[in-house]
Amino acid sequence: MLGLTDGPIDVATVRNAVDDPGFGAILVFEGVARNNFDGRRVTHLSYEAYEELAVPVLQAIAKECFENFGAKCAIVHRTGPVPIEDPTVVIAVGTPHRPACYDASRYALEALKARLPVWKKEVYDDGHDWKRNQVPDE
Amino acid sequence: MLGLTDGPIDVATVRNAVDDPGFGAILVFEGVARNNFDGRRVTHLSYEAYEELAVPVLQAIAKECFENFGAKCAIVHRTGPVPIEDPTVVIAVGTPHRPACYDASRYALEALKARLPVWKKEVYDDGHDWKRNQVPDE
Amino acid sequence: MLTISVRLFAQLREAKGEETVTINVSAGSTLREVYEQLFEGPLRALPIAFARNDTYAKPTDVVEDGDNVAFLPPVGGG
Amino acid sequence: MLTISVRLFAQLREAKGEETVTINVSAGSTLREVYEQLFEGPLRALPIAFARNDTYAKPTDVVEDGDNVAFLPPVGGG
Repeated sequence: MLGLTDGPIDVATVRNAVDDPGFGAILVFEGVARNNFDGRRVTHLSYEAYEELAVPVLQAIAKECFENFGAKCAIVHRTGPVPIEDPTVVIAVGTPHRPACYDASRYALEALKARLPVWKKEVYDDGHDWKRNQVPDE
Repeated sequence: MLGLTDGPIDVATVRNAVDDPGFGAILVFEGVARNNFDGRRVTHLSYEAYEELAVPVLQAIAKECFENFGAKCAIVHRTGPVPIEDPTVVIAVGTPHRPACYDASRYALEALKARLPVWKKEVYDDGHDWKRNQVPDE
Repeated sequence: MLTISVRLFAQLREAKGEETVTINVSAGSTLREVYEQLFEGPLRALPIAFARNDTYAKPTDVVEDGDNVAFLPPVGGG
Repeated sequence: MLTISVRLFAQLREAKGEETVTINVSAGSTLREVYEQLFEGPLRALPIAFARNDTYAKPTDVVEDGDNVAFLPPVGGG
């Protein structure tokens, strides 16, 4: 399960996509719409995506997670308006042992933040900003 | 939510216990009963706990997660028999930003493995073992 | 002259008020040159990534008539 | 002599076939001494943690009449 959705993400469905009787560890990361940024009240977020490129990028990240960490990986990113406290992205990772699970989850998250062609609009009472991810190697 | 349960863990309930409109990251770790160990088929696991001491240990770990990482933390560990693919423990962590979320989740997991008075019986077709956790500083 | 379709996202889309614009460019134009034909000022200074016909492309790639081009401002997923 | 109650877990419980045993020990016995009174061989060599009246205690703590003592083998949670 690797894709975008313009409605609420069903976290359990993403998690269940990585079920495997040989896995001892499952890690589900949710990016969540936060109600503030730098002391400014955020009313909601809104995402837009280049879907034709985003899906291959998610597939590439999942493949890297398998090759580097032996992990099964499912990722769903939401598009359109996202209310505060709703998940914006869900990354589920399963592995036989826990250290690889944390490594793979973090890898997928950082890769997604650096590479996924998705744009985030943070909406305030009096305007909005397009938020650019800080990429570690910049 | 910090405690033990002798039935299936409801993962969503543990996750929702750390909801907060100021959180941008939620991480849910599930330890899962795996169907094999060192090539040996595992039929199921069974845990027993010293509940009177386990609950204070979980409370201490949650307090440390808050003090060290600003994280809200919910932990439920299962006791009794656990079928393969069922969660044995669920650790939910919420933080404003993602790096602290991973750090707090991993901290809680390693602290639990080192300190929680819970014992794991791995049951095979032809016997069982009481499994001792490997603690990093041993 | 070539006619190409340009897909825009986020602040680029807002600046033009359209998700897709159709423009005429000189034969031999690179993606970067097309971008600079459309945007100036602070938007021109953004580190843009490029796609051509739904595949990532280099700024120096030359466009062809009928191409579907996309300009990707810095991403913000997660 | 003192009478104390001892709670056992995992392989210690299995070895005795009981979750709780009641035993008599000499006045002045430490938790570690009580443990060695009950277990020998490979079980005696385990790195055991001790509790007294549902609180962690040191191996050198002295038991009192009526104490509820617990022996905790290496843990395996997670």
